[in-house]
Amino acid sequence: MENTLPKIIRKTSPYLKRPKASVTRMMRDVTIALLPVTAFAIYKFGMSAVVIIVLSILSMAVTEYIYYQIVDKLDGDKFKFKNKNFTLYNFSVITSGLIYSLTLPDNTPAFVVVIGAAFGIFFGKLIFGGLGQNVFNPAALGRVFIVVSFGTMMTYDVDTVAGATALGVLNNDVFNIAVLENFKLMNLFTGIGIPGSIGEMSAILLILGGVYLAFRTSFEVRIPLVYVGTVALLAGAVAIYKDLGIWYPVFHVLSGGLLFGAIYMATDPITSPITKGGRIYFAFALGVLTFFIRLFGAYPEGVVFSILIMNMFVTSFDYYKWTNQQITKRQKLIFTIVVLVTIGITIVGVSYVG
Amino acid sequence: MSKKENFLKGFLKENPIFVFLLGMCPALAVTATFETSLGMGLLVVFVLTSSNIVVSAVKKWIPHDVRTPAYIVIIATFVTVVGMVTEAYALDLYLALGVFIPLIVVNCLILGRAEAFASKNTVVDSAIDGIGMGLGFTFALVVIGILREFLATGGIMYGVYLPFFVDAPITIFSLDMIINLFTNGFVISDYGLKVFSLPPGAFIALGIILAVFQFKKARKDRKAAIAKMERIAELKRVALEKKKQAALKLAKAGGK
Amino acid sequence: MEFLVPVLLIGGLVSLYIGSYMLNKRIPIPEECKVIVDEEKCTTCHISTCSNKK
Amino acid sequence: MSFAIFATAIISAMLINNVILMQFLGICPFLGVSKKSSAAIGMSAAVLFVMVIASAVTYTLYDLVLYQYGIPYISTIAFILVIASLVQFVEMFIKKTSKSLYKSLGIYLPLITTNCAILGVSEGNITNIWTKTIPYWEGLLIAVTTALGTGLGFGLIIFAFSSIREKLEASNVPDAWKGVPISLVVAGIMSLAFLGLAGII
Repeated sequence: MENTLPKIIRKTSPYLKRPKASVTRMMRDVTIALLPVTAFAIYKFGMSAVVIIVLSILSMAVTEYIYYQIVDKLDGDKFKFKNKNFTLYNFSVITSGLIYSLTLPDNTPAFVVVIGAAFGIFFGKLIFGGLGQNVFNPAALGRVFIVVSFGTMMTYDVDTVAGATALGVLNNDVFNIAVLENFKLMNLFTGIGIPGSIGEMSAILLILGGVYLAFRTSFEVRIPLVYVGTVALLAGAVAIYKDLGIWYPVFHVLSGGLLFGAIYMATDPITSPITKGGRIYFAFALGVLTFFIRLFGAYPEGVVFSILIMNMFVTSFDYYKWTNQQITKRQKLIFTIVVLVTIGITIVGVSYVG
Repeated sequence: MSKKENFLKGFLKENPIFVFLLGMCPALAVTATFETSLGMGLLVVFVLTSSNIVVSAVKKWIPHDVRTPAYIVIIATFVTVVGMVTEAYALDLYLALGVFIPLIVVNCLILGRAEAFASKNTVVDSAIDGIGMGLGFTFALVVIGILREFLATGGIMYGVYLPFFVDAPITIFSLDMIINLFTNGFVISDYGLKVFSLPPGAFIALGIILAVFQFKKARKDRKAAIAKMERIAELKRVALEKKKQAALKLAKAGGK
Repeated sequence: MEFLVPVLLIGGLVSLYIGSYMLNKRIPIPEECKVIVDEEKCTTCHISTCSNKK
Repeated sequence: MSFAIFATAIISAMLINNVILMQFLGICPFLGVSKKSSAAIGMSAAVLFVMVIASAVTYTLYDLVLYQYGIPYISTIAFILVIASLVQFVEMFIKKTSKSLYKSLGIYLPLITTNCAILGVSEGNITNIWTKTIPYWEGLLIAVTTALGTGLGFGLIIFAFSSIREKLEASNVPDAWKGVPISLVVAGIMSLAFLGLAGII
C-alpha cells in the first residue's frame, strides 16, 4: 500500500507540468513586478521598510541555506559553499521573502519579522521537500503565524489618520459610512496619506505590476479578476441592501491587502489549482472567505487567512474525478446557483449583524 | 520478559504515543500546559492499571466471543469512577480536561492493552504493564506539555490545576529568572509564541517531536543499511579476488 | 429501591450491546466485500479484535 | 426558536469549532484512514450517519431517563453502550440490506465504536446544549444540527487532507518528516488557517 502512488498525481500536479526553466522566469518576473511597490514602500516608510524587507529576504534565504547544508552534511556529502538545492538561484526564495515582507505593517519588531520568515519557509516549504512541492504558500504561512502569535505587537504608524487602517476602523463598525470620509478613495488608490502594511497601499502600482505580469504571461489572470470581482460583487450587494452608496465596494477592493494578495499571493502557480474551472472556483471561494472574515470575523483583514484556507483545498480542486479543462453547462449552472446562494447568505448574515 | 523490562518498555521502546501513535486525541488536546498533561496522564495510569487488573482477573469467565463488549464495560466503569474522584478533589483539573475525561473510554491504548496483554497474562504482570504503559503515556504527554508551555510562555507553572503539595501556583522554571540577572523588568511571556497554546501549536509541537523520533530511527536504519552494503561489497570483492586467483592459477597451469 | 434503576438500566444496555454484537457477528460479510475489507484497513489503532484487521 | 440558531449551530460546528482542527476529536481516523480519498469519503459518511443518530439517542436518553431518575453520573457508561450497540445495529442492517452501501460505508463501521468524535459530540451536547434551560424538542433539534455540522466538518477536513496526502506521497518529503509528522504539521497549518474564521458567528 505504501508503494502504490496514485497515478493521477503525475497528471495533475502543477509542478510536473511546468518545466523548471519557466519557474525561474516566472519568479524573476514577479520580483520585477514588485519593484515599483517596493520602491514606493521605501519612499514612504524609509529605513523601517528597508529593514523589514532586507530582514525577511535574508532570514528566509539563510534558513533555507542552513537547512540544505545540514541535510547535505547528514547525507555524508562534503561541504560546498554553493549548494545545489538552494533556491536563491532561481529567485524563488527572494520572491517569497519579498512578498512576505510587503504584507507586514511598518512597525513590526525585527525579531517578529525573523521568526515569521523562518517559520514560513521551514514549515511551509522545506519540510514538504522544497521548491514546487509545498502545499501552503510560505509567505502567507509566515504572516499568519506572526499575526496569531504577536498580533498585538504589529502596529501601524500612528502619525497618520487615527492610527488605524481603514479595515481596522471598519472592523469595529462594519457599515460605518463615515469611514470613507477619513479615507479618501484617491488616497487609497495612490497609497499616499494612509496607514497600512508596507506593500499593500498603492493600488495603482499593484495593478501596474499585475498588468506587466499578464503581458509576460507569467500569470493566471482569472484568479485575481475573479477574486477581486467576488469581493466587489458581495460588497455591492451589501451596499445596495444597506444603502451605503456606490463607493462601498470600491472601498473594499482598494483597502487592505486584497489587491496585493489577489495579484501576487493567490496566483502562486504551485499553490493554486491547474484547471481553468478549478481556478475560477478557487478564486471565488477566496473572495467569499475574505469578505466574510472582513465583515463578520474577529480579524480585520482576511486575505492571508483565506489564501491559507483555500491552499489546503487546492489538491481537492485538482482531484482527478472532477478535473476537467472544459467547463460544462452543468458546471456553469451549479456555479451560478452557488453565487446566488452566497449573495443570499451574505444578505441574511448582514441583516442579523446590523 | 522480566518484571523490570515489562515496566520500562512503555517509556521509550514501546511508548504509546511516540511509537505506537495511540491516544493521539488527548495528546493534542490536553497538553497546552505541563499540569494538565500530568493530570491527564495520572488519570490514564489509574484507569489502565485497574482495568488491566480486573480484565486479567476475570479473563477466565469472559467468553471469547464477547470480550470486546465486556472490556468496554469494565473500562467505562473505571472512567466514571475517575471522573467523579477528579471532580471531588481537583475541580480545576476536571473543568480543564472537560470532555476528555469521559473520552478515556475510547482511548485505543486502554482497550488495546486489555486485549493484547491483560487477557493473556497474570494479574501481577498486567498490573505492572498497566503502570508502566500508563507512565509511558504520562511521560509522553508531559514532554509535549512542557515543550508547548515553554514555547508559549517561556516558563513552567505548577499549582493552577493540581492543588496538591502547594498552596499557591508557583513557577518551576522560567527564562525570566535567567534574563533578569542581566536586565530588569523583562517579562518573557510577552514574547512567547502564543500559537503553541492554541490548537495549531498542538499539532505542530507533536509533529516536531515525532519527527525527532523518526529522524533517529531513519539514521539508525541508514547506518545499518550502509553497513550491510559495505559487508556485501566486501564479500563480493573477496569472492572476485578468489575467482581471479583461481583463473590466474588455471592460466598458469594452462601456460605450462 | 432507588439503586435498582441504574443497575437495571446498565444491565439492560449491556445486554442490548452484547445481543446486537452477537447478532451482528452471526451475519456474514457479503462475499464481494471481503476483499475491500482487507484492503481499506485503518492503520492507527492496534486493537487486535477490530474486524478490519484480520 | 428561529432559523438563526440552527444556522449558527451548523456553521460553528462545521468550520469554527471544527471537530478535528479545533477540538482534536477523531484524530485516529484522521491519521489512519486518510491515505486514500475514497476511504476518507466512506469513513466520513459513516461517521456522519452514526453521529447524527447517536446524538439524537443519547440526548433523549439523558433528558428523559438519566436526568429524570437522578442518575446523570452513569452517562459515560450509558452513552458508550448506546453508541456501541447502535453501531452494531447499523452494521447489521447494512449487511442485510445493501451490498453497495456496505462496500462504501459499512466496512468503516467497526472502527467507529472507538472513534472519540461520536462520544465526544454526545457528551459535548449535554454540557453545551442541555444545560441551557430549553425545551426538550428544541434541544434535541440543536443537538442533531450540531452533530450534522460536526460530521460535515469532519468530512470536509478529512477529504481535503486525504488529497493533500496523496500529493505528499508523490513528493520528496525528507525522511524524518515522512508520514505522521508531516501530516500533523499539515493539520497544524490547517488549524492555523481556520483560526482566521474565529468570530464569524
